[in-house]
Amino acid sequence: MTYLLMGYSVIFALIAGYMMILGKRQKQIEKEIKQLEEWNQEI
Amino acid sequence: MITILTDALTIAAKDLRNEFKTKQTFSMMAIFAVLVILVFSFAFDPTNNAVKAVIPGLVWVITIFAGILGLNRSFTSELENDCLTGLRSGPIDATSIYLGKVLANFTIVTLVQIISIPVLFILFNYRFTGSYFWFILILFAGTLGFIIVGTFLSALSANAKNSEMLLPVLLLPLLSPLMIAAVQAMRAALENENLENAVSWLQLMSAYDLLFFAACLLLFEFIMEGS
Amino acid sequence: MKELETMLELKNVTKVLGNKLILRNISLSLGEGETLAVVGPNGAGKSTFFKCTVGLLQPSGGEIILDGEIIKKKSVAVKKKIGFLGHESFLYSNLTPFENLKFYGKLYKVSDLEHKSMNLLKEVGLYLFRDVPIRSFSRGMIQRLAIARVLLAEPNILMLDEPHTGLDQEAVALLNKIIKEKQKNGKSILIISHDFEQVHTLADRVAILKKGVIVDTIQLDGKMSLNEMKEWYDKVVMGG
Amino acid sequence: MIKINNSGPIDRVLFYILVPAFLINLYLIFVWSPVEKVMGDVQKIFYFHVGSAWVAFLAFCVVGFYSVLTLIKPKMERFIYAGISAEIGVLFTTLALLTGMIWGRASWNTWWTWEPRLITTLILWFIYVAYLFVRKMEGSWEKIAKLSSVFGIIGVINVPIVFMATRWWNTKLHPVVFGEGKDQTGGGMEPEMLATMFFSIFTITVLYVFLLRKGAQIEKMREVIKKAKTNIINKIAS
Repeated sequence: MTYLLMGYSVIFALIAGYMMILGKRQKQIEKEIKQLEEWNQEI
Repeated sequence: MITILTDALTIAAKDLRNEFKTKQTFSMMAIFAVLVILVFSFAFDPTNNAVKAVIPGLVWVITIFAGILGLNRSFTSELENDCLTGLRSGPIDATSIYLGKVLANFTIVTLVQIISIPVLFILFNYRFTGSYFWFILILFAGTLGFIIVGTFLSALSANAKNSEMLLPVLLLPLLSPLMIAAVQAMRAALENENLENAVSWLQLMSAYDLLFFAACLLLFEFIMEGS
Repeated sequence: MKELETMLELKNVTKVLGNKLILRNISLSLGEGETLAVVGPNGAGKSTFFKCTVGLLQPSGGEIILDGEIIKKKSVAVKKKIGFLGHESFLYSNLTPFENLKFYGKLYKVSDLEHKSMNLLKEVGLYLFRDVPIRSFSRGMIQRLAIARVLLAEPNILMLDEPHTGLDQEAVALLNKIIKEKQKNGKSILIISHDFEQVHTLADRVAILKKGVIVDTIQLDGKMSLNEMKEWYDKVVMGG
Repeated sequence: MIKINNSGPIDRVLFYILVPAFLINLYLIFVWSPVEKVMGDVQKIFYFHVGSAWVAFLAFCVVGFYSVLTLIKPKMERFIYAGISAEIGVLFTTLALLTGMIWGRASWNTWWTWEPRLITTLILWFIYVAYLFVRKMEGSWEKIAKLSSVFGIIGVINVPIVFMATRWWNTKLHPVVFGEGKDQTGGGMEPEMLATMFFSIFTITVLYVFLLRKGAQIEKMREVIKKAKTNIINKIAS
C-alpha cells in the first residue's frame, strides 16, 4: 500500500512539475510581451 | 564511387601522417588505456581467480575510454586553420571525409588495442586459452561499430564548444547494444565454450555495424552542411 | 565594353539564415578573364555571399552557375574549377609544405603532382623549407603556402576572401604579382575585400554589397582614381 | 500587436476530454478494477506504468518522425515539435522508470533489475537527454535543427537494437503480465484489468498530445517574440 501511494505521488508530482514548467514559460512570455508593448509605446 | 574510396584513403593517410608526426594523441591514448587497466587492478584484486570474469568487459572498457580520447580529436583537430572548410569546399563528396576519418580512427584504435590488450592480459595474469580467430573477429566487429558511430558523433559534437564533454554523453547510450553483444561474445570466445552463442552475438554486432554504417553514411552530409 | 564569355553567374540568389534574409535577389555575372571585387560595410552579407559562391552554403533561392554548370550540393566536379583562398590557410600544421600540397593535389586530382608542387614551392619562395613542418612558419609564410595550394589545382576561377588581411608587404607583393599573372592568362577572379587600395589596383569592376543587395557596380578600367572610387563608395553606402 | 493564441478549438476539445478521462481513469484504477491476488494493491501502479512506457516510446517515435521531416525541409514548427516531444518523452520515461522501480521493490524487494524492458527504457532516457543536450548547442537554429535531427534519427534506429540485445542478454525475471511470447504463465489478466489498462493508455496519450500542443504553442510564441524584439531593437538602433 505504501508503495502504491509512493508510486502515484511520484507520478502526479512529476506531471504537475512539468505543467508548472510550462506555466512558468508562459508567464515569462507574457512578461516579455508586456515589455515589448512598453518599448513599442516609447517609439 | 571509386573516387570516393580513393579520396577517403587520401584523407585517412593524411590523418595518420598528421598523427604519427607527433604521436601525441596516440601515445596519450595508449598511456590512458594502461592507466585504466592499472586503476581496475586496484579495484579488482588481480590475484583473485574470480577476476577472470571481468576480463572480457575490461577489453571493451579500455577500448572505449581510450577511443573516446582519440575521437574527440578527430574533428576538432580539423578546426585548426579551418581545414574542415578546406575539405568541404574541395571537389570531394562528404561521405569520403567520413570514410577517411573512420579508417584513420579505426587504425589508431586498433594500434592502441595491440599495445593495451597484451598489457591487460599480463597485468591480470590471464592465460589466453580461447580461440584467436574468434577473439580477433569479435574485437574487429566491436571496434568497427564503435568507430562507425563514434566518428559520426565526433563530427556532430565538434560543433559544440564543450565537444569533449558532449561526445561521451551522446555516444555511450548508442553504443550500449553493441557493447552488450561484444562483451557476451568476447566472454564466450575467451572461455572457449558455447561458440554458437558467440556466433549469434556476432551476428547482432554485424547487424548493428551495417545498420549504423548505412545510416551514418547517409546522414553525414547533413552534418557537414554549414549554415 | 567587349563581350566576355561568362564564367560565373548568379541568378536571383537569395539566402535566408535563421529568420534573417541575408542575401536578396543577387544577380551578378563575372566574365572570363575579368576581375570583380565585391566591397561593402560590415554585416552586409559579404561572407555569406562568398560561402554561397564557393558552394559551402546552398542558396535558398536562385542559382549559381559556374562555367555552365549549376553549383549544387553534389556537384563535385565543378568545385575543382574553384580556387578558394580564405581567411584561414586550410593547412595541416604537423605536415610539411610538400606534404600539404601533395594532400590537396591528390584531392583535386592534379596530374604530375610532385613536379608541379616543387615548382610552386619555388615560385612562392618556400622551396628551401619544403621538409619543415609548417607549425614553425610565420603567418606570411603560411599564407604563401596557402596561395600555392590554391594555384596547384590550376583553377579556372580564383575566389579570394579578404586575401590581403594579415599579410606582410612581401607577401602582398607576391600575391598581387600572382593575381596579375593569372589575369594575363585569362583567369577570372572574384575578390571580397575592404582594402580599397588593393581593390583599386587589381579589379576591373567593383560591386557594392549593402544589406544583402548589390546596390551599385562600377567599371574601373584603370581610368578611375583611387579617391574617385572611395568617393563613389561613400556616396553609395551612405546615401539611401 | 502580439496576442497569446493559446487555445484553439482542438486544444479545448482535448482539455474537455482529458479532465473527465483522468477522473474516470482514477476511479477505474482505484475502485473499479479488482485487486490482484498475488501482488495486492501495488499492482495498481501497473496501469500508469504501462501508459507512461507506451507514451515514452510514442514520444520517441514522434521525435524521429519530426527529425526526418526537419531534414527534408527545415521548418521552425517541426523543430519545435521534435524538441517538446523529447521533453515530454523524458518526463514519461522517468515516470515509467520510477514506477517500474517501485513495483520491482514491492514485488521482488529490489529497486533495480537488469531486465530488458527496464534497461531499454533507461537507455531511451539517456538518448532523450543526450538529444536535449544537442539542442542546447550554440549556433543558428537551422544548424542545430540539422544536427539534432540527425541525432534523433540515429537514436530511433538504436532503440529496437537495444531491446533485442537486452532481451537476448537476459530474459529472466520479468513478469509477463499479459500474453506475449512463449512464456505466458504469469499472463491471464482479468477483463476489468485489461479494460482499465487500455483506458489508462488512452488517457495518458491524450495527456501527451495536450502537453505537446501546449508546449509547442509556447515555444512558437517565444520565437514570435524573439523576432519582434530584434525588430524593435533594430528600429531603435537605426
